Amino acid sequence: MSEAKTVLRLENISLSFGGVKALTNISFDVKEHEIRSIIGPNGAGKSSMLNVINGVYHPQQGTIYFRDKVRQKMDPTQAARQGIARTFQNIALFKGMTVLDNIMTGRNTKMHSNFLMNALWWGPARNEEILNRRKVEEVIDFLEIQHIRKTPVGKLSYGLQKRVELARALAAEPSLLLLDEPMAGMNVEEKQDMCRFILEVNQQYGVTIVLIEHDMGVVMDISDRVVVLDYGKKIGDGLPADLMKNPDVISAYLGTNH
Amino acid sequence: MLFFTEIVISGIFSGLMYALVALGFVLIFKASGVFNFAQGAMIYCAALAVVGLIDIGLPMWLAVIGSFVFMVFIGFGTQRFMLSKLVNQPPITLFMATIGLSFFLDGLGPILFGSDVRPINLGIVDEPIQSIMDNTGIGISKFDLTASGIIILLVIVLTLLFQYTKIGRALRAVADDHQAALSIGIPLKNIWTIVWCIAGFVALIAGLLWGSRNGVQFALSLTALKALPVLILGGFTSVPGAIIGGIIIGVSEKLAEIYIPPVLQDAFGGNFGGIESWFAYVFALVFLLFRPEGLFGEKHIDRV
Amino acid sequence: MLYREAGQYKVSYQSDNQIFPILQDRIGILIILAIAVFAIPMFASEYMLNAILVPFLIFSLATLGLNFLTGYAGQLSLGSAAFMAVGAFAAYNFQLRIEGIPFLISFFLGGVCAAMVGIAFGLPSLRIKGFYLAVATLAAQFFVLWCLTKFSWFSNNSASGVISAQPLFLFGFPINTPTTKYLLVLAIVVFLFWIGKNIVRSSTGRSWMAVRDMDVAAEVIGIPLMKTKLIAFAISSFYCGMAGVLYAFCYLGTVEPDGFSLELSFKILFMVIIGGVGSILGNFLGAAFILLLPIVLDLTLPVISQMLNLPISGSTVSHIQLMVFGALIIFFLIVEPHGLARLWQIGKEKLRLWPFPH
Amino acid sequence: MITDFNTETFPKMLLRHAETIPSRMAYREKYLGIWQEITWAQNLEQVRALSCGLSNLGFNRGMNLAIIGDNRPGLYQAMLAAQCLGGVPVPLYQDSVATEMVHVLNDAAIGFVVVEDQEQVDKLLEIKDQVPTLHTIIYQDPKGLTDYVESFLHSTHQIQTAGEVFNREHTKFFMHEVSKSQPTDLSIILYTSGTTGKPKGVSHSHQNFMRAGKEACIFDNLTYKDNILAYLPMAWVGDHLFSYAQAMAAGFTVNCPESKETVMSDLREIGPTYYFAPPRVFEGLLTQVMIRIEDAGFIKRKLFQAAMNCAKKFGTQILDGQPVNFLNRLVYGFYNLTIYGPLRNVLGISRLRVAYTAGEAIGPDLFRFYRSIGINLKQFYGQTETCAYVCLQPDGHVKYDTVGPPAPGMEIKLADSGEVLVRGISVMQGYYNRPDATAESMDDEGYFHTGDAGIIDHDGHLRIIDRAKDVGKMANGKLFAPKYIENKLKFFPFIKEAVAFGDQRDTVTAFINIDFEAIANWAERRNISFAGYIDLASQADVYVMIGQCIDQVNEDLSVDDMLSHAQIDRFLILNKELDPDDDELTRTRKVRRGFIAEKYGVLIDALYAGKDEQFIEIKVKFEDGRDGQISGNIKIKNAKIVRGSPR
Repeated sequence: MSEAKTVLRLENISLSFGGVKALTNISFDVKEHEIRSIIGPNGAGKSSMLNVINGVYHPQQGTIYFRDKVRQKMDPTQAARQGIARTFQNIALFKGMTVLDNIMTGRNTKMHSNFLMNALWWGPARNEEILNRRKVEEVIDFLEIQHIRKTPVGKLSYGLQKRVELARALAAEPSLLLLDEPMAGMNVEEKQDMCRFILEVNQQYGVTIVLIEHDMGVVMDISDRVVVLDYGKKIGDGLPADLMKNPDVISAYLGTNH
Repeated sequence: MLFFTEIVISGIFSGLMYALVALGFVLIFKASGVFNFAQGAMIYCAALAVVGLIDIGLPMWLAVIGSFVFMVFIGFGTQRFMLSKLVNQPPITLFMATIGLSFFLDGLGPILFGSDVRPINLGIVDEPIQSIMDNTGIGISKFDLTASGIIILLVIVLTLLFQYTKIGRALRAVADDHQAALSIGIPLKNIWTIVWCIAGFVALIAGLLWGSRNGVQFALSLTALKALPVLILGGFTSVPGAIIGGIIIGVSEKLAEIYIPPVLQDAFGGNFGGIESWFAYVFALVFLLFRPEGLFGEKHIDRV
Repeated sequence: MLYREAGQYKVSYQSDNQIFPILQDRIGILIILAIAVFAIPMFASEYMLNAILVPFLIFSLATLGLNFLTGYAGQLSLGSAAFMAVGAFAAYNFQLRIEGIPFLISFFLGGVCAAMVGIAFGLPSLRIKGFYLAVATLAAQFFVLWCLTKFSWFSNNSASGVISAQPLFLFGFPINTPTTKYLLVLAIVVFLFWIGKNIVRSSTGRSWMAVRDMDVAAEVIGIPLMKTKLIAFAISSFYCGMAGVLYAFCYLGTVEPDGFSLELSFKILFMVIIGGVGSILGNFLGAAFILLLPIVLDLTLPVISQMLNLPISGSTVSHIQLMVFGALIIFFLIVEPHGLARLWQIGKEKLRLWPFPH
Repeated sequence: MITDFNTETFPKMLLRHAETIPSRMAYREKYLGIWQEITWAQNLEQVRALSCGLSNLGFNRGMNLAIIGDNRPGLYQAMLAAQCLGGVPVPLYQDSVATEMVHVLNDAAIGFVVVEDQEQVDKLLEIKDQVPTLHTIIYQDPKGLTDYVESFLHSTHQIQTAGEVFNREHTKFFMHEVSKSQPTDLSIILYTSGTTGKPKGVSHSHQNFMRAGKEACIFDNLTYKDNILAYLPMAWVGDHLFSYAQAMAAGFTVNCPESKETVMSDLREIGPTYYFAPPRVFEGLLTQVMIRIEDAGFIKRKLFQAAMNCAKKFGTQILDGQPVNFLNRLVYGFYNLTIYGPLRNVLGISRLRVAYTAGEAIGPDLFRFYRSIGINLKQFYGQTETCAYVCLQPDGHVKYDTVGPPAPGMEIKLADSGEVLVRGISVMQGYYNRPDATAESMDDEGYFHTGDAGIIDHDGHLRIIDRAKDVGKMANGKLFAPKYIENKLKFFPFIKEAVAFGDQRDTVTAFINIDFEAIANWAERRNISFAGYIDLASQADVYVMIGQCIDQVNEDLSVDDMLSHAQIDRFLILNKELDPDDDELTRTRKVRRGFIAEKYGVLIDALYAGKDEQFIEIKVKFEDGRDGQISGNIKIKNAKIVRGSPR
């Protein structure tokens, strides 16, 4: 890990909504190819953290270095174009569309033909469509969801929807992947699959992953390093094994129902 | 200068009229989150009901009561047959439903009470008040003054109602958070029905005033749309906002009507009257670009 | 039951992406087109062509325009008629002021002008949503009409802005009979629907739907909201504009700004709702429904009133129309928010799975 | 015609197709959402590259090549490649667990293995040290394998690219190797799951399968225009005959589904013209149809029933070209338009010209159903040792209770014990490395002893009643054919498996396995509530209903003079599904009677001791491989014995 170079560095980030503090100067870094987990009780500011990273929220204080460049105020779209993809805590699929179309939207950053070409289904536009369809099909094959390809996402089970959301994120071929509780509300089998996929994404495609997850077992198994948040403050950071010993962490998190 | 003041004053008066309409929107939106496009149609219906009942020989006061009853019916009907079937639909759907409702009412009113244009006589003459005229030289119509008086009175009554009665508290609770309201056992449906009735009452007042000003006609239904820009300024949820927004719109509109056409005339020649038809909307539109949340509304962050 | 899909396998993404992937559908559409192109001109009466088919096609086009914006991109607009007006007047002026310009070009330019006005009024959509936006579009509705009425330049100084469309010649061949006009409209509408379908099945269309279904998520996966919405407004207004052009040149011949009233905008909105938001086919169904309903009422109401022997005046009939429209909208929003198109779709699914129910 | 096949081998067949029908499709595989096609010409190139690559790695004449995975063109090509080099492909069941593979791999002295994907690779790595000969693993799908470091792992892609280079350097090599192949060479070793003991390798020569394939194609005049869906285990003789031998013989297209979940929809997309499925598949399909129709509206249901009645009356006659009066033909035509046609279409079998079923006996009602809605469903008889090619039902002469007359090039006779003996083109060379076993099953006249007991009826059709060794004698010395009874039971949609006992006893008893799906549905419609399989299996109502089925069977038996004495006296319903993972069934779902008799001894004793309840504890293996236990009381009920008058 140590010699791997840093992809993302956050320095004393503070974020508040109309006076309510969500995050108080939090600093940590994410290294190339690692699985970096963020844990903490509900309302610890985990999701806000992700929202800061991909520019949905703009912290009042602190600086974000992405690939060694200080990141100015940016919106999610730019983040996406820089190779940051994510999934959401409560599924954010496009309910009105099929699985295939949902995943296709993930390719959007890769598609450049303008609407005029699209309108005439012109050579370049059509070829682009086909090219990206193929890419998407590879993702579908990778996540083993061929059988629901043309199903409207609304009709799918919760577990499958989560998987489709991951597919949509992967379709963008991200270099940094933010996963917000990808296994929440899944049964054992689904969790096993999801773990397998996350690990493969990380190992096969060398995607750096920032993971929020409640299932401590999973976190300890698959993550390289873990950040622990509590009430918007960082109370621990390090290797999973070490954190198990950290008293603050135990009291704040492991001690509680999890 | 004098001329200017007069315009401003008349602007304020007409603004208050808009505000009155806007009030109806606000009430319903606050309580049920429904953007009631049909408010204008309700005004039209209310006014029609009054004149219609007078036509069949009822005295004014009875006609008004009758009209109110009619509005209550509409309120119940809307709740029973429309809104209760559209719970948990996206607001835009409800909005479109109310457009449907406005068409329905625009049709229903005339069928029941006749469609030909008729005046309402409130017994207040529309002439300047001499005393003021003499002292300041500014003409202020008795009618306008009384009308505004009524409006302000209405606002005060409503405010008190909201503040100090059980229903009022319930209403505010609902406005803040539906789920919470439900959980503490406030029967949403009834609340909403009540609100619709109150809105109906406001519409009735508006109908009377507008009607006696320019006679009861379909145009009412459209003129009422002016309340929309007012709402955008004042925000959908604030009663004072409605008043102030109304006044702003009213005044600016009048001023525009007076001062812009000549300019255009010099530029292009021809007649450029009738600016009121759009000024309010464009004004609101431009305003939106700078303050989407309105004068008093607060910014909200959508969580992900 | 009519569908026989076994053995229709796809060996390429093209064939999987085509507009009508099912053979039987392709056949069906060809038959319909054949009827529209050959049978109708031969057998349809002048009234049929002038008063029903032409407006039907034109309104389908306008409805598609609004559907892009409301059904696909999720932005409600109450100003469709204004954009139609822009198209009509623009085309009129191009014909008027540019010597010997082919009318197809001025038609197209008319649409483009509408698109530009659309973009202008679409700008607020970047900051506001839902009925705020709806109100904003009212501004377009009123402002545009006012301009067209008051700036007499637009109507070539005619009283109250009335314009009468110039005669059309295609390669010197006059387009003045109902049949030729119908065929012209048909050609343009079919072409534009083909284009429209391509747009909604391409990345553009997917971005629209993404923004409609969940704009935050859309942004996060890299869909630029501003660009997407503005394109939606542009294309939507272009289609309304084109509809306006045809409305003026191939349907009424003489139009005035007030002809494109708020009423008309609502009519189109109703066509979208009843036809089916977010559907291509729905635009035809909606247009047909809203156009035929008044005719049906006009025919039936007097008969009914006779039977119940209570006399009803013409005005009452029109008022009853209003009520029926209103009631229908509410009915559809409650019972089938996706309109006639969804009903058709369900029926089709049943046919494909026959004899199984699902 | 037939004679010139003698010179044929599969590699030569490949060359011929690549030459005569180069642009026809050899394979079609649904991958990445569309059907990727491989023409015969391409097929030749790819196979050539593969075999060159293989020989590069040192695979050559006389070696065996193990093949493990779902039906994929690549794996079929691997078979061909091996044969082109004079090697012998050995397909294994892809769903068997690693330990089950050890024996086969060692028995066939496997050095090279071609597998589909990571799943199979992992299995092999797990057992590699138990298989000393194994030194090279070649995988098709690199997914998930990129960070595997083992030096003996190669991807098909690497091999083929290497092969192309090799081929460019040694242009003659491939053709030379192919020309060496002789019809008498071994072409394949198929391991029989075997109801008892370890699997035996059945080795066939090129001409065995080649001729069987050719004859079968001629028999149903199949041409290169036909299509088949390959979805059954490649290690199973049926698939090897249909999807390999026949496909090679006629040159028709083999279509490979996208994944296990999509087989049904892929079937529908392709709409094959030639189809094989074991009875249980047809059964499952029918059950589905009935369940789905249940949910249909009243009118549609009535229409459907009417259509089914009409089909029952005339469908089969019309199919067999027997005279049916015009009016009835008209009615049938109408239903064909409104019900049968759409139904066939929705099931994806509308383009079928011929469909076959075999393996275990198929229920007459089931069989009739498909034939009556216009599907030319037929039965054949055969086993691994005979390339699954012994008897075929000819068009127009289909009897429900027989498997038809001997197929072209085959002859059968019955031993005194009633065992069926087979001789002809498809009989195997012998069991691999097992001269003893071979000697046991082949006599010096060249007859293969099938181990099935059968009867040949007056127009020469063979009727199988049971496994010969299972045909026992009851205490009174009369014939006892358990399988025959079991099948009669299994013909009821509610009964999934059945095991009958009675050998050396004076009465017949039976274990019943309910069909959960069907009975659950039946229960719901009578709103009988139940907690799960075990609960449902013990429900009184279920017992009553199963009881009626059994009485029905006794009814049938009573009229059969050979078997009327062997009616079911008592029965019980097992509280657990018989399962291959618990060795109660073979991988092809044949009942392992002996094993079961042992495992459930207490129950059998209880049956004969006349108890009406018995407690039992059973070990089970759960899907995730863990062991567990099921225990509970099992009710025992009596059935009606019919003293019918034997005709």
